[in-house]
Amino acid sequence: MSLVHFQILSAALFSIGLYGVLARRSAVLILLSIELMLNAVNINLIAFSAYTESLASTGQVIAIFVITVAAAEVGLALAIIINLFRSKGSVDIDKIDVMRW
Amino acid sequence: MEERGTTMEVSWSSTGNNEPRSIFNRAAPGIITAKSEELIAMARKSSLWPMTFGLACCAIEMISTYMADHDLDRFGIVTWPSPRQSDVMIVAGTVVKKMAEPIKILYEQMPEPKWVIAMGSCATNGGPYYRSYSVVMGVDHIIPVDVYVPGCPPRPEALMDGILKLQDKITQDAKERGRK
Amino acid sequence: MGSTQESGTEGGVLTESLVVFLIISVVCVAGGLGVVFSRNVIHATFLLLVSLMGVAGIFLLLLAEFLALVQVLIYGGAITIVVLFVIMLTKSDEFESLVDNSQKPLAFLISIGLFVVMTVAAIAADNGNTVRASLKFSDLGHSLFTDWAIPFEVASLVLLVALIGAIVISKQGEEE
Amino acid sequence: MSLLDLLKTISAIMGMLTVLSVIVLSLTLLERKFIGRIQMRKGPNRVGPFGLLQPVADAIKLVAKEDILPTWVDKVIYWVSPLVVFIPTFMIWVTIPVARDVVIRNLDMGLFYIIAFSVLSIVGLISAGWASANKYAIIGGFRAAAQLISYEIPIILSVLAIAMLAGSLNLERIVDAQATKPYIFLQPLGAFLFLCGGLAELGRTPFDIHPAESEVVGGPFVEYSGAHWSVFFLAEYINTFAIAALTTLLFLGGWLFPGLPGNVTASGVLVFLTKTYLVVLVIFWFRGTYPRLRIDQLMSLGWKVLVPLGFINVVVTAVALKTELPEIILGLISFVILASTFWIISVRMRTAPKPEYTVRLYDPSLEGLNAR
Repeated sequence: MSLVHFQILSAALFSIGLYGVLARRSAVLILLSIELMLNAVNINLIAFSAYTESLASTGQVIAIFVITVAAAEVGLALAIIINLFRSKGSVDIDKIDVMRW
Repeated sequence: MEERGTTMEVSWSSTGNNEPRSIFNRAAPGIITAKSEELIAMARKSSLWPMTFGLACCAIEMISTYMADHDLDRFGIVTWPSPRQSDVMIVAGTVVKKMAEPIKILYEQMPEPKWVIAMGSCATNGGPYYRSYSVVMGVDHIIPVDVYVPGCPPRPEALMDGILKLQDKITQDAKERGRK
Repeated sequence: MGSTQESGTEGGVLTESLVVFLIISVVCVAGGLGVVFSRNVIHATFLLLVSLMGVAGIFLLLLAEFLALVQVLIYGGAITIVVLFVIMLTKSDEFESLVDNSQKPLAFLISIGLFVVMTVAAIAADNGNTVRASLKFSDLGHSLFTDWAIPFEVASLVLLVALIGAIVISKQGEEE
Repeated sequence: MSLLDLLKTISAIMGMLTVLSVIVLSLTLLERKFIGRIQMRKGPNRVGPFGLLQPVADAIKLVAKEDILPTWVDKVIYWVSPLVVFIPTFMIWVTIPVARDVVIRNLDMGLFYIIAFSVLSIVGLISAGWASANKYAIIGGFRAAAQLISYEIPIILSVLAIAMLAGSLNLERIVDAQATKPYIFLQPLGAFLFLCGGLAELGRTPFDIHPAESEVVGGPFVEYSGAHWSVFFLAEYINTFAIAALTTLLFLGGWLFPGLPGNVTASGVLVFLTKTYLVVLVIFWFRGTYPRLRIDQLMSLGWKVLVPLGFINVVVTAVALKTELPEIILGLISFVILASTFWIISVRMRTAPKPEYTVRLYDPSLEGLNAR
C-alpha cells in the first residue's frame, strides 16, 4: 500500500462527487455530492501528510479545518435550501435561475 | 430446566396416550420435539405482554389489575403500547360496531403466536346491550377468542383467573402438539 | 487502533493492510456511486454515511486516529442527521421526479476524464519515500494550538458566523 | 498484528458479548423488581425461584415470535437499522476498562472514541423511524435525533472538564488520577450534567420522549416485532449499563476504593460492578419517581440550562487549573453553582404564574372566522 493507492481512491471519490454536482437537479443531492468531494480532498491531505515526514501535522490540521468548513457550509446551505423551499415551493436547482425574487 | 416445577398441572387433559406419534416421539418419547415445544410454551406463558387498550367500563377493572394492588407483573405481564410487540389482546368492554374494524386491524397487526381474552359480558356476547343496533354481539364475531371472562365488569381477580387459564391453555396446546 | 504496523513490502504484493485498504475503498466508492445514482434521496443520504464511514476507515489506515473519530462524530452524528431533517422539512415526494438533469452525459464524460487525468498524474508522479508515519495525538494538539492558533480561531469564528447566518436565513423565510 | 493477537482480541470480544448479554438479562429483572418495590408491589416472582428466570423466558419468547415485515417498509433499511443501533453500543465497550488492565484495547483517546461512536446510533434510530413507514415511528425518530444532538453537548462539555483535570483521555489514567479524590467531589456540577445528558441520550425517564408510549406508542420501534425488536431492547440496556459504567469511571473513581488494593483484578472488578450497579439503580429510581418531560421542556432544559452550565463548568475548571486553586475550592464553587441552579429553578417553579386553561366550546357561528 503506497501513496498512489490513496491518490487513486481520492480521485475516484472526487470524480463521483463532481458527477453528482453536475448531473443532479435536487439541491440536497448536490450538497451531498459536495460533501463527497470534500472528503476526497481530505483523504489526499492526510495521505500526503502521512507519507511526507516534513508535513507530519500540517495535513491533519488542514483536514480539521476542511471538516470545520464543511460543517459550516452544510449548516448554511441547508438554511438556504429551506428558505428556497419556502419561497419557491421546490428544491429544483433548474427552477432557481433568477437572482432575486 | 425442570418443567414440572414451574408449570401448573392441568387435570382436564383430554388427550390420551394411545394417539399416533411422530417418528421422533416414538424413537425417543418426549425428548426432542415435545420438550422444545413445551420449553417455548413455558417461555410464552411466562411473558404474556398484553396490548393496552380499553373500550368501556371493564377497562377500569383491567387497569386496576395492572396496578400495584393486584400486580400482574408477578406473572411476567407488562403492558405494551404497540400491537407489534404484544402477545395477548384483552378486549375489555363493549365492542361497538364502529370499533369492530380497528380491533380487527389491531389483531391482525399482532405477530404470531397471539391470544385473545374477552373480558366482561359485553365482549363475550353483547351483555346488557344484547340485540342493540350498535353493538357487536361478542368479540368472537370478529376475532377468535381463547378465554372468556364473565362478569359485568369482572373483578380483577376474575381477570387474573382468566390469564391463568390462558397460561394453562398455552401449556396444554404445546403438550398436545408435541404428542402428535 | 494505532497498532497497525507498516507491513514492509510494497508494489503489487498483496499485504494484509492492502487487502483492508481494498475492502474499505470498495465500500467508499460503492457508497459514493450510490449517492450519485440513487433515485431515493433518503437512500442517498444513508449511502453517503456509509461512504464517509469508509473514509474514516481510510484515515485509520493512514494512522490518523483523531481525524477518523472526528469524521465519525461530525459526519455520522451531525451532518447526516441535519440533512435528513432538511429532507423531511422539504417535499420529499418531489425528489423522485428531479433526480438527473440533461447534462448527464456531459457530466459523465467530464468526471471520467478527470478521473483518468488524476490517476495518470498520480501514477506518473514520483513518490519517493513511501513510509507511513504515525503522528502522536498530543503532537497534533500542540501544533494546532501553537503553529495554527490564528487559523484555528478564524475557523471557530467561521463556525459561529455560519451558525448565526443559518439561523437568520431560515428565520427570514418564516416571516415572509 | 500476529495471529495470536488476533485470536486474543476475538476471544475477548466474544467474552464481552456474552458478559454483556448476561448483564442485560440481569438489568431487566433488576429494573422490574426495583420499580416493583418502589410502587409497593412484588415484581416478577412466578418464573423460576424469585422470578429469576423471567428475563430468560422473555428472551426465548421474543426470539420464538413472528418477525413481521409490514408492506410499505423500506426493506433494506428496515432490517439494517437494528444493527446500526446495536453495533456502536457494543463498540464503545472495547475501551471501557472494568479493572486495571481488564479491557480489550486501552485507547489513548478512549473518551473521545466513546463519544464519537455513541453518537452514531442516532442514525439507526432515525433510519428505523423512516423505514417503518409509520407516522409515529418517524416522529419518534426525529424526536430522538433532536434530543440526542442537544444533550450530546452537555455530555461533551462535562467530559471535557474531566479530561482537563486528569490531563488525559485515557480512561485508565483518568481513574488513576482519582486515587485520592473521586471527581464527583471536585465536579458535582459535571457529574450532574453527565448523568442528565446520559439519561437523555438513553431515552430513559424523565427524558423518554422518543419512545414515549402515551404519545408516539414506542417511537422508532413501533413496527418492529420479535427478534429485531429485541435487538433494540438489548442496545438500550447495554447503553444504560455503559452510561452507568462511564459515570463510575469518570466521577466515582472506577475500581478504586479506600482500603482495597487497586491492582488486584478480582477486587477491582467487584468494586467496579458494585458502583456501576448502584448508578444503574439510581437511573431506575429516576424512572420510578419522575414524570416525563414535554418535548419543549426537554429542549429548553437542554439548551437554556445544561449547555450554559456546561460552559460555566469548563471555564471554572480551566481558571482553577490555571491559577492552581486548591481542589477543595474548585469542588465548593462547582457545588455552589449546582445548588444555586436548583434553587433558582425551584423558586421559578414555585412563583411561576399558574397557566389559565380556557375551554373552547365548538361554536358554529365562529366557523367562518376560524376557517383558513
